[in-house]
Amino acid sequence: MRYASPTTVAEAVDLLGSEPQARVYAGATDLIPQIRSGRPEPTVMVDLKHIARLCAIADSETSFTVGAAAPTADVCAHAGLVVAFPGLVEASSLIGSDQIQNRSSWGGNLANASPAADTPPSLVANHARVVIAGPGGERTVGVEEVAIGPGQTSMSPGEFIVEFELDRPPARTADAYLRMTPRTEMDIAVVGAAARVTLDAEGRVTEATITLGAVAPTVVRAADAETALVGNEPADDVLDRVEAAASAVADPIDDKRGTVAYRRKVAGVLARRAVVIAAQRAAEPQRGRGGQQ
Amino acid sequence: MTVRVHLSSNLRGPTDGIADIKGSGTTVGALIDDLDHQYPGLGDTLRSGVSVVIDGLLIAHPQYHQLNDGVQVFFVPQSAGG
Amino acid sequence: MSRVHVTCTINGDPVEFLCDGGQTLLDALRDEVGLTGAKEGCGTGDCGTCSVVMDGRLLCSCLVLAAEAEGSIVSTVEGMADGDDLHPLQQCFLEGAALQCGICTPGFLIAAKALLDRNPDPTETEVRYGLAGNLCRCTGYDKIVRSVMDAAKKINAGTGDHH
Amino acid sequence: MTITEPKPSYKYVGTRLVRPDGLEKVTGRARFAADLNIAGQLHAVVVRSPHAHARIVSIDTSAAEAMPGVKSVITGDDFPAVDSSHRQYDMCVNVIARDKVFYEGHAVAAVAAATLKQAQAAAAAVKVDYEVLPAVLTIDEALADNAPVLHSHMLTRGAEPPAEAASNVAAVTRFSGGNIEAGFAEADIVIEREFSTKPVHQGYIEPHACVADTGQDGYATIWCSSQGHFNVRSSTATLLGWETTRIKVMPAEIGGGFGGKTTIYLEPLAVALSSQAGRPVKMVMTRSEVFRATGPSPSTKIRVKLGAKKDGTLIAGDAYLVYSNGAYAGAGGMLGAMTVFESYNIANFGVEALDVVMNTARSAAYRAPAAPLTAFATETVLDEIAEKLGIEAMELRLKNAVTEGDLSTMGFPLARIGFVECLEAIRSHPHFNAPLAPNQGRGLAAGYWFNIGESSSATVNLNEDGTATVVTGSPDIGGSRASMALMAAEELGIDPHDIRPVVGDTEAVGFTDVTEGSRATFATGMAVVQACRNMVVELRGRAAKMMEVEVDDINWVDGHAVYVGNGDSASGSSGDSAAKESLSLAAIARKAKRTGGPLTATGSLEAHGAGPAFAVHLCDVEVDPGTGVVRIVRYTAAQDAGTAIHPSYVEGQIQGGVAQGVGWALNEEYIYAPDGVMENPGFLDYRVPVASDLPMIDAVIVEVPNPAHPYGVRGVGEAGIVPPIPAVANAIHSATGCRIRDLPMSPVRVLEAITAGGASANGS
Repeated sequence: MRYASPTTVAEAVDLLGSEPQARVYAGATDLIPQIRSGRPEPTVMVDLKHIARLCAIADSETSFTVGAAAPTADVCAHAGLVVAFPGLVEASSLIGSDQIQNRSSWGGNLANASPAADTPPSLVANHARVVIAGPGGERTVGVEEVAIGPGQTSMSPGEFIVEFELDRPPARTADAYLRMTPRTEMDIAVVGAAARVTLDAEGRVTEATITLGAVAPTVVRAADAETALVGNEPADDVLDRVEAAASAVADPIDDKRGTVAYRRKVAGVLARRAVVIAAQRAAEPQRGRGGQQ
Repeated sequence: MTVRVHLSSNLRGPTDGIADIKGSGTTVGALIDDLDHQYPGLGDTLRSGVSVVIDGLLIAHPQYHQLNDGVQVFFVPQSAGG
Repeated sequence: MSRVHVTCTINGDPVEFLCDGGQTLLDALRDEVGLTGAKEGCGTGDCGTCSVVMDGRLLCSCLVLAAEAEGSIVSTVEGMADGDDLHPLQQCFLEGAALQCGICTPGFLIAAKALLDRNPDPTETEVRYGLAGNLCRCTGYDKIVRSVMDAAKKINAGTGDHH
Repeated sequence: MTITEPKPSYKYVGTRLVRPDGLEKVTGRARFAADLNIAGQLHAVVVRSPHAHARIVSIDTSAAEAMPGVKSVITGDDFPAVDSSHRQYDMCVNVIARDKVFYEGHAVAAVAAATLKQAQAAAAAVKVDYEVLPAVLTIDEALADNAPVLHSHMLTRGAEPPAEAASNVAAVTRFSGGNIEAGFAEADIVIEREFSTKPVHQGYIEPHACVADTGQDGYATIWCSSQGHFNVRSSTATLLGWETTRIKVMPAEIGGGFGGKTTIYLEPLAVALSSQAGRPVKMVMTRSEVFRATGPSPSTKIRVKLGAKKDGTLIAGDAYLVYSNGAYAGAGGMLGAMTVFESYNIANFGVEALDVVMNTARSAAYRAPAAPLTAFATETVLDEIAEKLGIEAMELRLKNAVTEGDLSTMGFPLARIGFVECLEAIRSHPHFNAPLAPNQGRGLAAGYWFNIGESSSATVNLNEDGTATVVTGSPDIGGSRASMALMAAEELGIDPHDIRPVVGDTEAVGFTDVTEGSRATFATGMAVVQACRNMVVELRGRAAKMMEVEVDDINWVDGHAVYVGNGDSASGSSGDSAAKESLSLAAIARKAKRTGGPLTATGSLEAHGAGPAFAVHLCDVEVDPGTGVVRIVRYTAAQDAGTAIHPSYVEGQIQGGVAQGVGWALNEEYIYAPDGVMENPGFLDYRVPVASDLPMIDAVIVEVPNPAHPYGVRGVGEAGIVPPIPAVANAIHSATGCRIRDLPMSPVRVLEAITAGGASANGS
């Protein structure tokens, strides 16, 4: 097996195109254990971490661009992201230990297509887009279009995620992410819930996105819960409907990490709590200017 | 010499459930031989996986342990640990 | 199969080694370089006993390819002490009985140093979350957490003056 | 620290010496088993069964043998046949399967090659033809009338009438006392509950590893980490059919054991491979292999029924225990029977315990084996009795606690024990009455463990500079070398820093049993004390020569031979006049050549009188009513150590036991797929507690000296894991009103119980 560390996107595209058994390599927190346990090795590991664009985090007046291989530790330390997307940053911070935080990335988290991944629900809730590079050039798609099933993505062979784009949230908007794990750390979400809400001056929700993780093959958007919320203040009766709607949309499986009944119930509980936190954040005075302090 | 013997309840098969018996011997091994004469089969029961408690001391491998007059010998199952 | 030649700096010393393309940094450190301080407890990044710092980042060396170390600066537990002069964390672990069997100790020391480098005065909760990637099965973490906090005090007070 | 009796004033015992092996461990230089590399070594891997239960029809190793780098391949046929009546039959056929495999992960062959990759590739090329058999995966399945029988030779031990047909019940143990029917008839309240638990793993961080080198002379050297290298030697010899003395075992540092390294898995394979290849062979398990193929704890089903009078007096107890020890017979049920009612005076009781087998990995000892599960049952039923009678949980326990002279379940009067003292230590702790926040609850539970003695040896060598080397045969799993140094320092009267405690190999020190049963500081400590006392006799003799006085006129005081006789007898002309009154140990050591030669003394004994240890724990939890997640928010643990030789490591043992017990209570379990394949053989889904899962653990050392030990030591290694499960369960009840009787008390289970309104799976 060879190890290659291209420094440009074009070089990486060429490398991946040249050998059918080439594998993209960033954090590789799953790939290396598989190789060591005796699974067939790729012929070449294409390390994307030496491509500056894939590790960069940049922001402008209107948007953020986050490299697909930027370590989540860097995401969590980025002051702009912390202010604009507190929930997405929370989700990023939950991927593994400090050790893993230095290797894990949004790109890896998304491309693995694990139903239990922590950042995709928040990325979807924040309407993130991804730039994908491949033999046919670059294309931009909604983040929700990437994972199509457990371990499966819509990307073609030779394609890889270059970066994420996120619009700066409007005024009085904030997100939150909660997950349930048996342990406090070093665990995989049994249920995850992200919420993003925009409030009007009276505290009514004008826009809401509620997404769930680990309760279906891919991230689920709780549209009925969003509908229940929009136009209302997040009062108890409204939240009851949000909770019920989120539970109803969950379509989980029984496995070693949880049961159908448990995941369904907790999906509602966490969605409700995430909405409450997001709304509290959205109501903070400094959010009046749309995520800029 | 004669000593008093107490059998823990799992060891009383050969004595038909009797707990407190008497036996003689200068060592625990000799005592067991004597008890086996009195209660056929008790010797086998007491020779493997059995400890004794004498004067409050747990003795795991008691065969040659000397017996003094007047002591009481408690036969108990052998414990283990981790 | 040709092997990969890697040149890097480990614990301040220039080091060259050959490795297989699929070999992990942990295996290279232990088998090619001869530094066995980093241990393998799981091979999947879940226990932290293989923790090292590479180019300023705390990592599980079982999840890093050795080839990635080319041109990098790597620190392992073997480089923590300055000659006979122990790092305050090492001293506090000894005095605070923060190790029982000791297999997790190198990983904890490396992770704790990375934590204190980033956050010199952590709360108990911050220490606990900061070290959550390191498993210890002997101590119940109590004495480890106390020793890390003691070391932070020592370093901040300047009494643990150290690189 | 609660000291209940006037304690002799010790100079070194009871101090917090920096452990002698610590420097090597904080600098990364300590050598654990996998850190050893021998020139010319091969790497070996084990071929393991993918099936939980199957007959091995054939094994074809020819393809593997032909692969690059492969130097030897072995199967069960390379070892002598072993009869099912052999004392170590189970161990032998567990290390390498013969005609059948009994669990997923069971070793069937092993391959040694020049590199690990080559060995892995060759292992994959070993062709095993299996006839898959129906697997028995639960206790209910094992006991079912039509259950597939694992072992055709297994007749239930202890059955009455004697068993005639083979079954999956290895043994039945019965204890009783008083009149159980009359007892329950007299009770004002009777509560009967059922409990179930899953296998859990000791979770030591160091996977099993060894290097073996068999020379052309037929002698083998093994470097490995274990809880007992003499046992590695004898077990390996048994498997190979060798004389024990053909094997030498060098103890590496051991990265945790907790009972799991009291038996062997790799060493005979490594020796056989090395023997065949004529090269040293290194074997290191992966974490997945550790989970799948080494011994977890038993799983259980337990039913406990207790009867009490209105005033809280326990009057009757009945217990039915089933312990599954995995693929082979084990002693879980019997140990459960010996512990279930041991902490309390219950005049009328009956216990029936079954040890059963099923198609999961052979269980090994895990810290106070069996006791945490019986405590789970007894202590939660007790809690319910207290609740229903309106008596404080603490008062109920104090009222019924065993004390010196009370009868053990096994019928003998208990020696001096510290149970009541532990209860009182908790009652007087500020934690006991501290306020609780919403969704929080507090649980109290007690635990008992016998502790054991067994054989230990120690050698003390005085060096010419006046320092001492103390060699013992006990692997040091948790700091015992520091304790050995402290006891030796106390005896010899020299500074513990001048004592180097080392663990000797099987040829360097006398036979020593496995470090288990909390026995190292107790029993090996006794051997060290004995050796030191023998040394002092010798030192007094040497001093008498140097002073030209009678040995009876010499006392050993604070590291010095002190002349205490009539001054006249010391007036010889050629004596060392400067040393007439006192000679230091160093001074005597310096002249050893002239006074009779090197100063060496040994102590070897079978330690009697291991004192039982009691622990009492108080745990606060906070339960998230929306998710069922339980967090431990405060924990206080009191334990009777007899005498704490090194308080830091006594606290460490207590704190470590608590952490393991909390993991067992909340999240740890083996999860099997329907075909018996373990679904969570890694630290991601086998959830041992991480640092952020736990609070500080306040360890309160209670000291009620054990009269049988020269310093009053009781073992402390195990009792600390006994109370946490019921303490957590009782705390969850206090927080939620729900009693959970099935482990683990995972969020799924807790939320189910909360949703059901306080009723757990088997009623409330």
